[in-house]
Amino acid sequence: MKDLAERGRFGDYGGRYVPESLVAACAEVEDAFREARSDPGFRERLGTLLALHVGRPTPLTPAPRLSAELGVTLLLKREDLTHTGSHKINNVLGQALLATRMGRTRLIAETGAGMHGVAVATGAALLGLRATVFMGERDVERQALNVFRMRMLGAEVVPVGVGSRTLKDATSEAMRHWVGATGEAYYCVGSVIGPTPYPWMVREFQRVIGDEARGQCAEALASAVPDYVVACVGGGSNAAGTFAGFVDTAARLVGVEAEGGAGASRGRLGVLHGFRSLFLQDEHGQISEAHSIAAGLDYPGVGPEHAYLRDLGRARYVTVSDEEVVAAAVRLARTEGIVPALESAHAIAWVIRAAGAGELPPGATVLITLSGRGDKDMSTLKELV
Amino acid sequence: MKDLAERGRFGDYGGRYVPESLVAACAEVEDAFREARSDPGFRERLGTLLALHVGRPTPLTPAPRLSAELGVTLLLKREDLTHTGSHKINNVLGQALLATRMGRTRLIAETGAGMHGVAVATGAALLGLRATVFMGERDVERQALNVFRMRMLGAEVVPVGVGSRTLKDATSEAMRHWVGATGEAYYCVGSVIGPTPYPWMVREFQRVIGDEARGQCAEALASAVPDYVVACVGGGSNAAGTFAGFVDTAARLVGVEAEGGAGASRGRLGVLHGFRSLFLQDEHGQISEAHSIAAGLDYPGVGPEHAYLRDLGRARYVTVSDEEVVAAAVRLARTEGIVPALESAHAIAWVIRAAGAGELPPGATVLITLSGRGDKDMSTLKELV
Amino acid sequence: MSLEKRLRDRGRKLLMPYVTGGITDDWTGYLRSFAAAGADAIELGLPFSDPTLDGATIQEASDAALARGATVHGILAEIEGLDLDVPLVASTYYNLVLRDGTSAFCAALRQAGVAGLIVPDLPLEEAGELADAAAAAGVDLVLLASPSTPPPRLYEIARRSRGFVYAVSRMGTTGERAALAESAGALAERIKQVGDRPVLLGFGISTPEQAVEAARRADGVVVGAAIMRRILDGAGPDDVGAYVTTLRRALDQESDERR
Amino acid sequence: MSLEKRLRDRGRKLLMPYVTGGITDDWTGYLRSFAAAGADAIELGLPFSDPTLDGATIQEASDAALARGATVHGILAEIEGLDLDVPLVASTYYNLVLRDGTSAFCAALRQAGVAGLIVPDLPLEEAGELADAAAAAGVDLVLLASPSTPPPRLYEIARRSRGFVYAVSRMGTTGERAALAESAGALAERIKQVGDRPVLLGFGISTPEQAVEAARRADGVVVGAAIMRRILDGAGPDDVGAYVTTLRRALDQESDERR
Ligand SMILES: Cc1ncc(COP(=O)(O)O)c(C=O)c1O
Ligand SMILES: Cc1ncc(COP(=O)(O)O)c(C=O)c1O
Repeated sequence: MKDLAERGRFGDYGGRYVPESLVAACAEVEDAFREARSDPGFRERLGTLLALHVGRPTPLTPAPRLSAELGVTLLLKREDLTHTGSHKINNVLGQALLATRMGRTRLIAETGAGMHGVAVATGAALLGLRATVFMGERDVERQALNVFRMRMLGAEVVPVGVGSRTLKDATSEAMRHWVGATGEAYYCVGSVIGPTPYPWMVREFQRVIGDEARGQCAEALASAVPDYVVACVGGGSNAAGTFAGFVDTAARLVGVEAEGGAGASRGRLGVLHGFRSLFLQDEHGQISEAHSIAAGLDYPGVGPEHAYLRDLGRARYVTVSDEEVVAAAVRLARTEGIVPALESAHAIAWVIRAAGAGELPPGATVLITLSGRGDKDMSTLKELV
Repeated sequence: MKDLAERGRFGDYGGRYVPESLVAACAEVEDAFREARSDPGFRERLGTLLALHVGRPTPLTPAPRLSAELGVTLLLKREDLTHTGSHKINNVLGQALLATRMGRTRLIAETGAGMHGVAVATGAALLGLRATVFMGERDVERQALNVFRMRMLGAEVVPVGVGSRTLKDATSEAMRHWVGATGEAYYCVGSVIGPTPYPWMVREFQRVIGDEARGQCAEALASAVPDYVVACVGGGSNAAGTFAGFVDTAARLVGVEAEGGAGASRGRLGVLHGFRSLFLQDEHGQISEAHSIAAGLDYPGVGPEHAYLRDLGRARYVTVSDEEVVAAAVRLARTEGIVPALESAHAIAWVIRAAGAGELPPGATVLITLSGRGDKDMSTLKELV
Repeated sequence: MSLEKRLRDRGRKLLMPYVTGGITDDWTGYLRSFAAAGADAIELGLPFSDPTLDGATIQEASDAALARGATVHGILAEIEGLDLDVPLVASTYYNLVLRDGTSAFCAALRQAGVAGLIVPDLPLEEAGELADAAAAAGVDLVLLASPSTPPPRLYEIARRSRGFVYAVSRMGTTGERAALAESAGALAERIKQVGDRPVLLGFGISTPEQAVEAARRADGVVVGAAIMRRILDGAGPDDVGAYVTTLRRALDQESDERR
Repeated sequence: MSLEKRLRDRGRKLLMPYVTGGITDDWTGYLRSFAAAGADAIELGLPFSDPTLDGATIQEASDAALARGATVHGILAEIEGLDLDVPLVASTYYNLVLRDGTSAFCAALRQAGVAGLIVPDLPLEEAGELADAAAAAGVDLVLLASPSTPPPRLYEIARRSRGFVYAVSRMGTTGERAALAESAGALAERIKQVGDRPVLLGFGISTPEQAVEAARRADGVVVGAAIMRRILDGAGPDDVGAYVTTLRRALDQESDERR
C-alpha cells in the first residue's frame, strides 16, 4: 500500500481543518518533520533516547497460561514496560526533539488519562523545555496521581472546566492556547489525530512498536507473521504504530474500541480538532461525549488513518464493554502476572471473546499490543473487582 | 575477594538462626539452589524470564542535565524500568522458579512498600503458584494501591497487626507462617537478609544488576569502571546486586541508608529473622522500629554481607535525611524526567550532597542504581512537595 | 444583490455585530435591535458543541444555546420569516456543515435568507468543496486571514474570499481584550494591498475606541464576545441595541471628523 | 545438682509451666503458685520485641511486659532473692543473649539462680559458642527438636542438649490448639530412641487431656500460651495456680492408673 499519509490525507480523511492562525504553525511542524526524518543525526538522537531513556526495544512476551486457556498462541508487545508506563513516550520524545530542533522552548499538550501528559512532562524535563498540559477537570479528579506526577516533573497542569471536562475539551483548549503561542510553543499531540502532519507524524514515531514486533515475531513464530494483530484504539496511536509494522503482511488487523468511545465502529463523518474522520455525534451534528472506564479511550473520534483502513477493509474495528475489560484485566493479571492499563485490556478482552466464540481458529497466532501498565487504574479497579 | 557467601557466613555475620522447625526447610532451599545454579537449564529458563517478562537488560541511562549541575558524570542503572517497577522482581523470579523446581505450590513473602509483594504476586501468577503476602497493617494503609495490585494478581494479602505493624513484623509473621507450611510453601525472602542461603542466594539473583552495569559502564566510560558505585540500602539487595559487579574493581562502593533505618551505619551486632548482622536496638537489646519516608527502607537491620563489607572497609555506608530524599526525587524528576522511588532517591540524595560538599571530585564518574520507580510514592510526595 | 455590493453600498465604516442563534427564547429580537442600531451586517453564530476557535464567552453562549435545544435548522427556521434589511452572515464550524453535506447546508442557508457564511476551522486548502457549493447556492463564503498568514497566501485568501475578508486581529481566540492588538491594523492593510475586497477586523473588539481604531485601517469591525457577554449577563435586545448604537455613533463620528 | 538430675529425681511425669517475666507488677507470684501447684520446673520467658517463634498469645504477653518496662536484668534481679524449690529455665531469643555477650549473659542467669536456658532461634549449628559459655557458667543449654528434624540430627541434638530435650510438638508456633498434633508423640519417641535425656513436649498443650496424652510418650509437658492467655485475661497467681494443679493431678492420676 502506498503511504498516503505523507500527503496529509488518508482517502477522504485527514486534512488540516484549523483556524487560519494555526495554518502556518502546522506547516512549520510539517516541514520540520520532513526534514528531521531524513536527517540521520535526528534519527540517531531519537534512537538513543528510546534505547537509553525509554528502555527500547520492549520485549515480546509469550503468554503461555492464557494461551493454553484460550487455545490460541498469544504474544504481548510490552509497551507497558517503557519509561512512564505507556507507548505515549515514543511519540513524545520524537516530537520533543523536533520542538528543540525548531527552537521552541515549551511543549503544549492535552491529556486524558494523564499518560500522554506524564510523557510530555518527562520529555520536557529531559530536554530542558517547559510544559503546559491541559486536562479536563473530570480527569484531573479521576487521575489525581498522574496530575501530581506531571507537577513533580515540573509541568504546569491546566484544568479545563468547559464542555464535558474530559479529553475532548482539553484538546480544544490546547489548540486555543497554541493559537496564542505558536512562536515559542510546540503543540505535542498525543495520538494519531489533529491536523496534518500529526496523524502521519505520530504514527511514524509510534511505528517503532510495529517494526520491533515484526522482527520479534519473525523470531518467535514459525509463521514469522502472526495471524492476528490486535490493539486498542482511542485516538489510535498504539494501534497505528503496531499496524504500520504489519500492514504489508497477511496479518488481520483488529482495532478494539470502547463501547462508549467507538469512533471507528460507530462514528459518522465529521471534522473536529483539525481533522476529518469518524466522530460520535448526535443527529444534529453536535459531538457526543465519549464514556469509557478507560480514560485514554474517552475520545469521540478516531485517527483518520483508521477510518481509512476501515473503509478499505484492511483493518477491522470492534468494541468491547467495560465489564469485559475489567474481567480481561483481572484474567491477564492472574494468568500472566501482568496488570494491563484498562485501555490495553480492551485488546485482551476482544481476544478472549473471539477465542471463546470460535472466531479465532484454534491455534491461531495473535499479537496483542499492551499499550500501557495498569498502575494508574488501580483506584478505578479497586471499586469494581 | 573469595566468596564467603557460599559457606553461609560473611565473616562474623550471616548464619542460620532459625527455629529447629525451619532448619530442614532452609537446608532444602540451600541444596536446591546449589543444584539449580549449576544447572544450565535453570539458568536459561531464568534468563528467558528476565529478558521476556522483566525487560532485561535494563538500560544504563546518562543523566546529562543533573551531571552538569553537579559537575560529575552520572550514570543511572534503570531498575525502575523493570516489570512491576523495581529490582525486586529479579530475585523473585529466581526464587519462584526454584520453588517450582522444589515442587512447592505456594509462595510466602513479607513486604514493606509492597514492591516485593507485587513482584511475588506477579511471579506466582506467571508460574501458576499461589501467593500469601504478609504486610504490616501500617504499610497496608500507607501503600493501599500496592495491596490492591497484589490482590488483583491473585495473591492473598495478610495484614499484620502486631508490633510496629511494619516490615519487621511482617517478616516475623511470614516466618511463623512458614513453620507451619514448609511442605507445600516456599518462603520467598525479599532482600539479602534471612537465614542462609537467602543472603547469598538473593544477592546472586540480584547480581544481574551489577553484571549488566559493569558491561554497560565498560561501553559508556573511557575508564571502563566508574569511580563510585552508589545504591540505597534497606535490607540491601539492590546494593548487594550492584556491588557484586564491582567488588573486584577499584570502584568505591557506597550504600546509602535512611537516617531512621540505618542498620549498617548505626546498628549493633544482633540476631533477628534468622541472621546475625547489625540491627538498630535499644540499650536492652530490644529491636527498634525503623522510620523512613521510604517504606522499603523501614527495616532496622541490614544484610550480613553489608555488615561484613563495612567492617572490611570495602564499602562505605552513609545516611541521608527524609528532606534530602524528597528534594533529590524532585530534582531528578525536573532534570532528567525520572521520578525515582523514594528508596532510590536516597542514593541520588547522597550524590547531590557529596558533589556539593566536594567529597566527589569534579569530573568523577558515578554509577547510581535506581532501584525502582516513584509511582507508588506519589501520595506520600503529594503531601510534601 | 451580492453581500459585497450590499456592504459597499453602505458607504460607511462597517459594523457587524454577532449573536449566537438560539441563545434566548426571543433571540431574534437581537437581530432586529442590531438592524435598528445601524448594523451593516449581522454575524449569526450557529452553535457547535466544540467551538475550538472561540474564547470563554462564546463557548458559554454556544453551550447555553445548545442546552436550550438550539439546532441549525431550528435557528434557520426562525429567521426565515424575518424581514431584516441587513444581510445575515452565518458562522459555524465545519462539522455542522458536513452534517447536512455542503450543498444541502448552503441551500438551507439560502432558503433562510442568509447571505454569507464563515467557517473558522476551514482554511483555504480545505475550502474548495464548500466554496463551490456556496457559490452554487448563492451564498458568499467568507475566508479568514490572520496575522500569521504569509503574503502569497494572503493574496489567495483575498482572491477567493467572497463578500469580505474576515481579518482576525490577533493570534488568539475570540473574546474581549483590554487593547486592540498591534497586529490588527497591519493585517488589515496587508489584505487591502493584495485585493480589493472589504476587510472587517474581528476578535477582541469591544469598546467604541477599539472599534474606531480598528476601522481606521480596515473597512469595518466585527463585535462578538462583548455583545454575548452582555446577553449572557441578562441584557435584552434594547440594552444590547443601545450598546451597538454607541459603536455605530463612534464609527460614524470618526468618519465625519476625518472627512 | 544438675537440671537433669533434679528433673529425674521428681520420679513422675514432668510439668513445666511458663510465664513471661515482668508481665504484671507481682509476676513473681506466679512462680510461687506454680511451685506450690506441683510444677517440676518453670520456664521463665525473658521478653523480646520480636518473638518470631511465638504465636499471638505470647507475642501479646511479651509486648505487655516490655510496655511495662521489663528488661532482662530487671527480671533476673527480681528472681534473685526468691527461694523456689523448683528449677527455673530461662527462655529467650538470641539477640538478648548477644546483647550482653554469651558469657556475661550466662553468668547473670547463674547469678540469679537460673538453672537452664532455652533459645528457640538458636539451632544446633549456631549453638556452639553459647553452649560453651553456658557450660562454663553452670547453666544447662536446652536444645529443641522438631517433627522435621531428621534422625542423625536428632541424635546430635539429644546428645548436645543439657537438662532435657525440648520437643516441639508440631510444625507451628506456640499457642493453644484444639488437639495435640499427631507428630508430638512420634517425635518424643524418636528422641527417646536416640538418647536418654528427658523429653518435654511443648507447643499447643493446654488441657489436662492433652497433657496426659503428651506425657504418655514423653517425660513431661510444657504449658505456655494457655497460662499466658489466663494471665492476660486477668487471672492472678491463685487462679493460674489452680489451673496448673488440674494439670498436675491429671498427669499424676494417669501415672497411677498406668502403674
Ligand atoms: C495506556 C494507553 N493505551 C491506549 C491509549 C489510547 O491512545 P491511542 O489510541 O492513541 O493509542 C492511551 C491514552 O491515554 C493510554 O494511556
Ligand atoms: C524501590 C526499592 N528500592 C529499594 C528497596 C530496599 O530493598 P533492598 O535494600 O533490599 O534493595 C525497596 C524495598 O522495598 C524498594 O521497593
